[in-house]
Amino acid sequence: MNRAWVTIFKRDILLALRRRSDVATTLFFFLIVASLFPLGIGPEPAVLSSIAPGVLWVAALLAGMLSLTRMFASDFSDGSLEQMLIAPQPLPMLVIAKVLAHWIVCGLPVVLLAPMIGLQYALPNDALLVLVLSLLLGTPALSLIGAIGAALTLGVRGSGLLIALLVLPLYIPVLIFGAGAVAASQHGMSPEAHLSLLAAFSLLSLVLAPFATAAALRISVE
Amino acid sequence: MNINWFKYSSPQTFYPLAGRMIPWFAWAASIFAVIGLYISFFIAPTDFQQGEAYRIIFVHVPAAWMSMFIYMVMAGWAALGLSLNARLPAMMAQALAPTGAIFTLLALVTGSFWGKPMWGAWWVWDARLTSELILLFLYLGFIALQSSIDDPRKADKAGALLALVGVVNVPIIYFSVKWWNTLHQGSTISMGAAPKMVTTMLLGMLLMALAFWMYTIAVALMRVRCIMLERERASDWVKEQALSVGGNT
Amino acid sequence: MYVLGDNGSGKSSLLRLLCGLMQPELGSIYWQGEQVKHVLEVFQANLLYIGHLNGLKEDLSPIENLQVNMRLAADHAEKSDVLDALEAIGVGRCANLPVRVLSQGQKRRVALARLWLTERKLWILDEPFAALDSASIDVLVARINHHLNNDGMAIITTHQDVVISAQSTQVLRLDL
Amino acid sequence: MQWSSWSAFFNMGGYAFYVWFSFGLTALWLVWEVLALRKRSAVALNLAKLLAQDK
Repeated sequence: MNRAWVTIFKRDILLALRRRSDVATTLFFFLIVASLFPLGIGPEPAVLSSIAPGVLWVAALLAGMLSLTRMFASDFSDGSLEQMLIAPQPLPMLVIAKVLAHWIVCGLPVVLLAPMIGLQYALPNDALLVLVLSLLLGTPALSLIGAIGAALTLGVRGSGLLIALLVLPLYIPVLIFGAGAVAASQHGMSPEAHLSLLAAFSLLSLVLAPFATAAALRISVE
Repeated sequence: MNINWFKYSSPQTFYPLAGRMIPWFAWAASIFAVIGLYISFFIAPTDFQQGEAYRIIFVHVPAAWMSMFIYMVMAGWAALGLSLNARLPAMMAQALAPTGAIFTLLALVTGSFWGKPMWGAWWVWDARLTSELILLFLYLGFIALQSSIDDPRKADKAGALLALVGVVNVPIIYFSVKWWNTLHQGSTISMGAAPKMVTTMLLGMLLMALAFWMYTIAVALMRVRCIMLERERASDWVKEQALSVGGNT
Repeated sequence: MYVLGDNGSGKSSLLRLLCGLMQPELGSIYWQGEQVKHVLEVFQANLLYIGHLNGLKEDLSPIENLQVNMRLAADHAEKSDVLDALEAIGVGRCANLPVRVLSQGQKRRVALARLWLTERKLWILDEPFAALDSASIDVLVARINHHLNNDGMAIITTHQDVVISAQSTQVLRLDL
Repeated sequence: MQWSSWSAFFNMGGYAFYVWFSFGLTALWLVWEVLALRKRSAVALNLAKLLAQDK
C-alpha cells in the first residue's frame, strides 16, 4: 500500500510548484532575519563569525517554524484531511509523505542558501561545510517535530503564535547540537559528536513523531 | 479496570469525594510545612561557606523537585486519559498544570534570589536553571493549547498528547542543555554547588517537599472541582450542588 | 437511509461518528457484526464518505483531484474513467481547469463524481444535494438508486425532499 | 537553636532581603492560588445556581 503515500507526496510537491510564492516567503524570511543581526551588532568579522552558528541556526529554526502552519491547514479546511483519515492507509506513512514534501519545499532551500549567508558572516570554509551538514541532518527533525505542533493547533484561534510556544522548546536540542557542531569546527574541534547526536535525534523523531502527529490529526479533525 | 473505578471517576461522584479529601491534604500540607520550616530555620546549622543565604534552598529545591514531579504526574494522567478515553484523568492533568507552572516559576525566582548573593548575578545560564526555564515553557504551552481550544473534549485530548510529547522530550532537552553547559565552561558557575548536606538540611528539604506535595494534591482537587462545575454547568448534579450550597447570588 | 434533522441537530456528527472520524463517548458502532474500531481497515475499504467539505485542492484540476482521492482510497481509476464520471454528472467541460475557478455547485459535482468510480458498498453522504441544480439532483438520485438496487447501502443527510425509490428506505429523524 | 536573638533571626546573617523575599513570595503565591480557586469555585456555583433557578 505504499502508492498512497507516494501520491500524497507528489501532490504536495505539485501544489507547492503551483504556489511558488510560499516557498519564496520562507526563504526570504530566513534571509532577512539573518541579515538583521549584522545591522544590530556591527560589521566586525570576528564578532560575526563567533555568533554565526547560533544566529544562522536560530534563523533557520524560525523560518521553518513560520512555514509549519501551512503543513496541514489547507488540507484541513478543504476536507482533504478527512479523506486521508478515513482512507484504508496507515496514517503515519501519509504524515511522513507530507512532512517530507514540506521539508523539500521549505527546509532544503534554507539548507542550500545557508552557506551563502555563512559567507556574509565570515565563516571559514570547513565551518561552512559543517553548517550545511548540520542543517541537512537537523532540519528534518524540525519538520517532523513541527508537524506535531501543526497538527495540534489545526483549527485553533491564533494558531500561528501558539505553534511557536508549543514547538520552539522542543527544538532546543536540535539548536544546541546544530549550532554546537559549527562552533566546534570553528574552534578546531571535531564536530563529529554533535553531528551524530543530531542524526540520532532526527532518527528518533522520524520513528516517534509521525505517530504523535497522526494521533494529533485525529484529535483535531474530530 | 473494574466497575468501581468507573463509578468513582464520574464527576458526579468524584466531586463530593474530592471535597471530603481536600481538608485532609490541606492539614497534612500545613503540618509538614510547620515542621519543615522549623527545621529549616531553627535546627539546620548555618552553612560555613554560604552563611544564612543558603536557607533559600529549603524552598528552591523542593519547588524545583515538585515542578518536575508534577509534569511527570500530569503526563501520567494524560496517558491514562488518552488510553481510556476518560474524562477525569484529563481533567486532573489540566488541574495540575497551573500549579506545576507556579512551582516552576517559584524555583526560577528563588533560584535567582539565591544566585544573586552567592555569585553576584541574578541569572546564570546554568544547566538546571536553563532546564527549569524550558520546563516553564512546556507548562505554558500546555496551558495555552488547552485554553485556546473551545471544545473541552478536544482540548483534553490535544493537551494530553502534548504532555506526552513533552515528557518524552524532557530528558533529551535536559541532556542537551547539560551538554551545552559543559561545552561553554567560560562561566564556571554551577548552581549545583549546594552546601555540604547535613542530615538536618536534607530532612528540612524533604519535609518541605512533602508539604508542597500535599498542597499540590489539595489545590489540584480544588481546581478539578472548579473544572467539573464549569464544564457540566447544565447537568442536574451541578444544579443540585449549587442549590444545596446556598449563599448569596 | 435518510437522516433528517434541523441545523445543529447532529446529522453531520452522526455521520462522522459512523465513519470513525469521531469517537463516541458512549456506545459502539458495528460493521457486519464486528465493532468498527476492531475491523477499521476492512470497514474503511468498504466505505465512501463525502462530507460537506469537498476534499478538493483549489490548485489542482478535477481530474488530478479525483485521481489523488481515488488512489488515497486504494481504488484504481484510469484517466478516461474519471473523465466519463465527470461527464456523467455534467462537469466534463471543466475537467482540466483548476478547481479554484469552478462554481460552488460545480465543485460539489466534481466531488460527487467519485460515486461513478467506486464499487464501495457503503456510501455516507453529507448533504449531497446542497448547491445542486434540479437536473444534477435527478442524475444523482438515479445513481444512488442504481447503487441501492445492486445491494449497496447509502446513508444520506438532507433537508430537501428528494425521493429515492428503493424499497428499503428508512428515515431517521434527529430531534433535539 | 541557631539564633542569639530575634533580630539576628530576622537579619539572616545579612541576607534578610534574599531569604525573606524567597519565602515570602512562595507563601504569597501559594495563598493567592488557594484564594483564587475558592473564588473560581464560588463563581461557578453561583452561575450554576442562576441557571438552575431559571427553569
